[in-house]
Amino acid sequence: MEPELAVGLPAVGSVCAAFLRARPRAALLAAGVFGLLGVAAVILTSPGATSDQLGLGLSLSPESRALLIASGAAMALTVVLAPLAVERATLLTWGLAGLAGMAAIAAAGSLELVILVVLVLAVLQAAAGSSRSLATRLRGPVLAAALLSLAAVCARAEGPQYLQRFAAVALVAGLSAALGTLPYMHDFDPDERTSTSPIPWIAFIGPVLALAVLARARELIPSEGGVLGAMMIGLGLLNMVWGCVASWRTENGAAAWHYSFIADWGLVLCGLGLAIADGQSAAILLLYGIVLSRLPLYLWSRQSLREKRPNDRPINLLAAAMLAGAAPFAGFAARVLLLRGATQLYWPLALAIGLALLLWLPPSLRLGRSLGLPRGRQAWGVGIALAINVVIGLYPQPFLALAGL
Amino acid sequence: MTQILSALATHSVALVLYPGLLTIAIFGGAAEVAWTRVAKGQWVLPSTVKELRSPVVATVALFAMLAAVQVAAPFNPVPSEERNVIVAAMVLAFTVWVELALTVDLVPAPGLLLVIQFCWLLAVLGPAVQPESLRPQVLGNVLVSALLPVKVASGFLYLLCLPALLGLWPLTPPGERRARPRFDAVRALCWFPYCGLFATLFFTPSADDVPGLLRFFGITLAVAVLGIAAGAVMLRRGVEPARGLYRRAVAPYALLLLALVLVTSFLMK
Amino acid sequence: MSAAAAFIVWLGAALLVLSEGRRALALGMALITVGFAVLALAGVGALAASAILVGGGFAAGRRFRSGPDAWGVMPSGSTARVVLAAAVGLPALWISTSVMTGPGAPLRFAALSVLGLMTARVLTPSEPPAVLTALAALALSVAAAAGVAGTSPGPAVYVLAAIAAVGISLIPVRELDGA
Amino acid sequence: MPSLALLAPVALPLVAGGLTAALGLAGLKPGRAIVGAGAWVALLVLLLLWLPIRSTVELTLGPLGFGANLDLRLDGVAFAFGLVILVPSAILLTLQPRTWQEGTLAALGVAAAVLAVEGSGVLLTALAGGTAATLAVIHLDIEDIRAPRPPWGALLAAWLALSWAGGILQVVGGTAVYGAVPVSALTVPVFALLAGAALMASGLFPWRGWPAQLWSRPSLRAAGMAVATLYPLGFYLLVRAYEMGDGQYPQPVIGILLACLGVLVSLGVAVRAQAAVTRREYLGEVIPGLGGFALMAIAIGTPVGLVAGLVVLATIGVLAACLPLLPDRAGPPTLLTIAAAAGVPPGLAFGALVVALAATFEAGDFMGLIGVAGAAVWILFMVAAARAIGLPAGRGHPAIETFPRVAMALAAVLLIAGAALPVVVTTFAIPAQTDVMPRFAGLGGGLTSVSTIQTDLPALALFTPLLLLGLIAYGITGVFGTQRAARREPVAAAGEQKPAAPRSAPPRPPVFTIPGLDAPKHWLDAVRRAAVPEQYRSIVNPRALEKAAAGGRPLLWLATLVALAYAVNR
Repeated sequence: MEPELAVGLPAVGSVCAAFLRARPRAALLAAGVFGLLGVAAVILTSPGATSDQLGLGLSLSPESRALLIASGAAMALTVVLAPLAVERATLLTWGLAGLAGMAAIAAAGSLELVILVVLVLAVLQAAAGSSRSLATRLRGPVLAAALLSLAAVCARAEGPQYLQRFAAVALVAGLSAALGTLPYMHDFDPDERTSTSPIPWIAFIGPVLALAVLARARELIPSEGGVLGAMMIGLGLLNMVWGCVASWRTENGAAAWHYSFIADWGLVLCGLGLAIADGQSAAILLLYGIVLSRLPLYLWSRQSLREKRPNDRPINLLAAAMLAGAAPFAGFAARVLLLRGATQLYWPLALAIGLALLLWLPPSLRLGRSLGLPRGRQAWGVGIALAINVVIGLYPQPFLALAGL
Repeated sequence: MTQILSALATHSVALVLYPGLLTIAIFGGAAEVAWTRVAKGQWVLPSTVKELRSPVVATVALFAMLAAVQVAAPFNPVPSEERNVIVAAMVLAFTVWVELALTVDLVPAPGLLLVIQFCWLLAVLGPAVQPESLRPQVLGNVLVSALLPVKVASGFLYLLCLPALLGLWPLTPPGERRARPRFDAVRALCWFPYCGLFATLFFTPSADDVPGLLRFFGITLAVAVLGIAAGAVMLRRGVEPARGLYRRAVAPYALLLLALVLVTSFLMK
Repeated sequence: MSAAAAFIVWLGAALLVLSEGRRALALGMALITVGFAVLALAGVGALAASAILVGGGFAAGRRFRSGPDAWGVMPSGSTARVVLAAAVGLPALWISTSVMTGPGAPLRFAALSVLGLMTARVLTPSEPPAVLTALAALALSVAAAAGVAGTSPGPAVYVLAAIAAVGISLIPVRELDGA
Repeated sequence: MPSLALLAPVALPLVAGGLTAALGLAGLKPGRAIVGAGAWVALLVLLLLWLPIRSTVELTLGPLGFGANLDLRLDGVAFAFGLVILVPSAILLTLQPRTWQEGTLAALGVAAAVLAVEGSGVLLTALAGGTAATLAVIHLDIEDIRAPRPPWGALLAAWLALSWAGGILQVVGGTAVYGAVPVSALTVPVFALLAGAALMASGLFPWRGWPAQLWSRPSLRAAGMAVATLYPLGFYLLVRAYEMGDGQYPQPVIGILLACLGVLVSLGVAVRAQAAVTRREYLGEVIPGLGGFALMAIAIGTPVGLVAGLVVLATIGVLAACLPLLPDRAGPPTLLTIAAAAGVPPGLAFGALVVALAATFEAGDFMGLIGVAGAAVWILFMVAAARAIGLPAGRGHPAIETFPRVAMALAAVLLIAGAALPVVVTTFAIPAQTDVMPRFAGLGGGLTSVSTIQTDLPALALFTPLLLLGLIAYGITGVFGTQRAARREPVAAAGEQKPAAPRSAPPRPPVFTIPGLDAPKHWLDAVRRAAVPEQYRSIVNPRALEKAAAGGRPLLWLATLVALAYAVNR
């Protein structure tokens, strides 16, 4: 199957849902059908096969395909088990738009296509309206687009070697700006709706975007892999420490979740920066964790955060363990791989990462409590998210194989 | 099976008769009577059987039996390779504290007693560090000149600690309110193990014959007499000199011994 | 010809940075569109140039029809923006001509100028019409930047950039700004 | 039995936990029967797997995906530690009442702990051990979130450190499978990491670690399970390290250091125990104290030491079941338990500790001095035990979770088992020792005595008559009858002239106090109280820092971009 369908079907689903806003059931049905077809198209797409029907050379890498499937699953999980108060059709509209964008990013044959999709997604999200000003909402993605474009220019232009290094800097900075990690954190309003907040960038679109950008980076600046990796590791460590400490100490619960995503991205950046198989595998596992568990948990914690009713039930503690990357959750396996990868590269790095890993626990306990007492669908959702995470943690092999690792 | 039964019988005999309970009772009874004569100026014997029928006495008797069979007494039915100085040392250490289980008031100056016991333990086990053996008769047999200083110093420390461990010093428990001198059955049970262990560790083993038997018991008796004499001197000089002796002399001396053990081990390595 | 086109692009970008009114914004967008179309015609071909013209033209037209009816060029307190326009233009010129070597310096200058100036426009506090116009221009510059490579990127990127520019300019500017 | 049966000791508690959870979710009350049965059957399977053949059984199930294979191995070490984990777990799960959530978590914890010892490589052990730790912490928090529990961070750090050690072994030696790690791969730094993980996992520190703190909880259901499943795992790593090092640690000095640490752990315990205010406080120190001795014995590096250490661990295993079942009131169960734990002859602990101390002397190279220190600490430990008998009971835990007769029976077993020390050594410890120290000859002595290099401990021949004599002696003194009548400490009630300790005994002073012992606590408090002086708060303002980082200010972004560009072109 061609990647165009993987882009087109969710996009059509999203448009249908938007047009049928007045009839939520019909919207839900139409969007659901198209969404499922879209995910099926992703699943049936042969990874690595290039489609040139539109003259764009679209192709899905195995990693991107795996994360697209995970994102689809996460969306299905959050939509099906969304708290009743949330309008599922709206969630599906935005989710499918995001999924279409992600599929486009994943399939894009050039960095320019990725940048254009990012711009469009940013504008679409900004168009939804929010308490933040338009310029503020667009800052991060626009900077990302500009930096990635600059990177492309620097990488392609003839000139001294340091241009390539500048390209590497721009790529890493652009990626960071798109994700909203340090030092390019997006402005976060705790009271804002999730769909219009920076969360979709860091938790939903980000994983596929990062893989796509790095895949393009390997083609653009093959000689500067070391510089690229070093910067990513450096930023990764910075994000780990800052994300954990801020998530622990910040006053607002929703902001704590935002910082926790940043901390997880620190690990991912380290893994991707290692540029060896273990690092990649660790990053993929962590991205699975972000998409399939941390994001749904965040969504389900919103109500409890608003009502300010933290809880210490078993499920909260299990969620805390999952968020902290304790065994047997996926985070632990990822950490094992990360430590091993860092050891292969430079053992003091593994020591630094190992020490930073200990920072996860206090914020995770806080976040676990912030889930409140999930009931009904929400409780099932939390349970399923935890179960998925345990399965990935105990037996990551098939999930890594799906990503071609 | 026969071997097991035979071993059980042999060890039972050792525990109950020789050098176990019976020997302990005879030797200890005599020593205790002699001590009360010296210390209190009168002959004191157990007045009632009830005095002896105490769980503390029973426990100490069990421990004393176990310690006694570890000594290198001639004709000891327990084979030489089955004796262990750690068993003797630890079991004897237990005897001191059985009364603490009853009430702390019955143990005089427990902190100081503990320090003394540590010193005594060093005297018992220190000489075993370099020979790397725990068989009592092997330790007694050590005559290597390089190890002799440790052995002699340890023996001296053992003797210094003995009066305190046997309760021959003038320190009395805070809860002690008896005016009438009594026969201390617990102490009586400890005389032979302590004195016999000294004879085992610091003298060459006696042969399994009558002269050997006489030699062993002669040394053991001499140690008991020495202990009684030392206790008597302490009693005459009072509580504070005794306390001072152990605090200011014995403990630092034990530290010196420890250093000596270290240096000796290092030199002989 | 290319150099003039590049200069026109920079001029358009500078006008976008310096203006608040719809007329000036539309003119800036139009200048950028024309400049990039000329450069695309030289580098990639007519299809790419047409796509740029259509996309950019649509964006300029939309901007001309919505927003405050004024030029609003260099309102009070624009000194910093003037400095910015020059500060981005001069390094872009230096980099594209001196640091980077090989043919296509005008295209590099144009792309770098628009990237820098439009990003600055979005990052500094701005009204939604200006932001959306800057984004449309940015989309075009992203496609134009693809032409920096020695090999032609093909017209598809330009078509997509044009679609993006059209899509961005279709967003209604009302209700966009937050509370 | 097919090798697939190796899964059973892990799978059975897992299934039991799952079943309990399912019934609980369905609104039924599954009770303690299912999880108890799961643990007992797992224990039975373990025995059936090992005892008939007494040789290693392996099961290979392929890679898991993070460098570890799901390969199980039941050898002497796995059997020994499996018993140490499963016996107390089965007893506690069967007897103590639990909610279905607690039962589920406890059963899953048992499964994880057994998997940790059955795993054939470091990484699988790390995953399973980490899981057991996570479950134990959650179990403890569910029971009582305000009560003391192991610091989660320390446990996480321990298992992460082990994972890292496994990773290094794979990178350096190509494998982290215990039996296949090249000796050269187990370098001093790797071993240090592994040992650090072991010490943290079992809380083996001279200060008051989590195994002691757990006993001050109002309820001892989760505490017992946590100690039963987590505490042996650290020792397991230290034992397996011998296998990786071909029977020895990378450097002899490491063994010496660890042995010294073991003595220090016990010393710390003994010092605290002799100053305990309540009996509960003392009982909390029992397992850590024996743990210190076990560490000392295992670290000596000789077969005798290892065997002794394993037997001490077996004692710990039984005590882990005994202590939570013990009522707080004084009485024969308490007395017997304290006696068994303090190493009173002819108990199992006594025999094991004698062998352990003998091992230090026979190891040579100044190790005898460690033995002297160990003996001194044992005396102190015993003084504390004697004192503890007369202490006030302390905070009581619910009577419904206590089983005095079972506790007394377990303590009696420990006291009687001294005579069976050779049997324990032969069936339980020597197979483990020969697995990890194949180059060394096993201990002799058969089923009647324990032979070390220089001496024989005729446990059967010596301790059996002693036991009989003890029974006769206590029978004559009337201890048994008086105890039944008075329900208080036998020594206090048996006709001594001194008045017996009253039911709520008055506080006893510590045997000694060490000045400056509270200093670290004060320092920690001072550090906790430390705050930035008012006049400097504007400089160090975390909130402002957060605002600056999260504010999305373009100038800051530009500055970081320039900094990055400068950094890579420096």
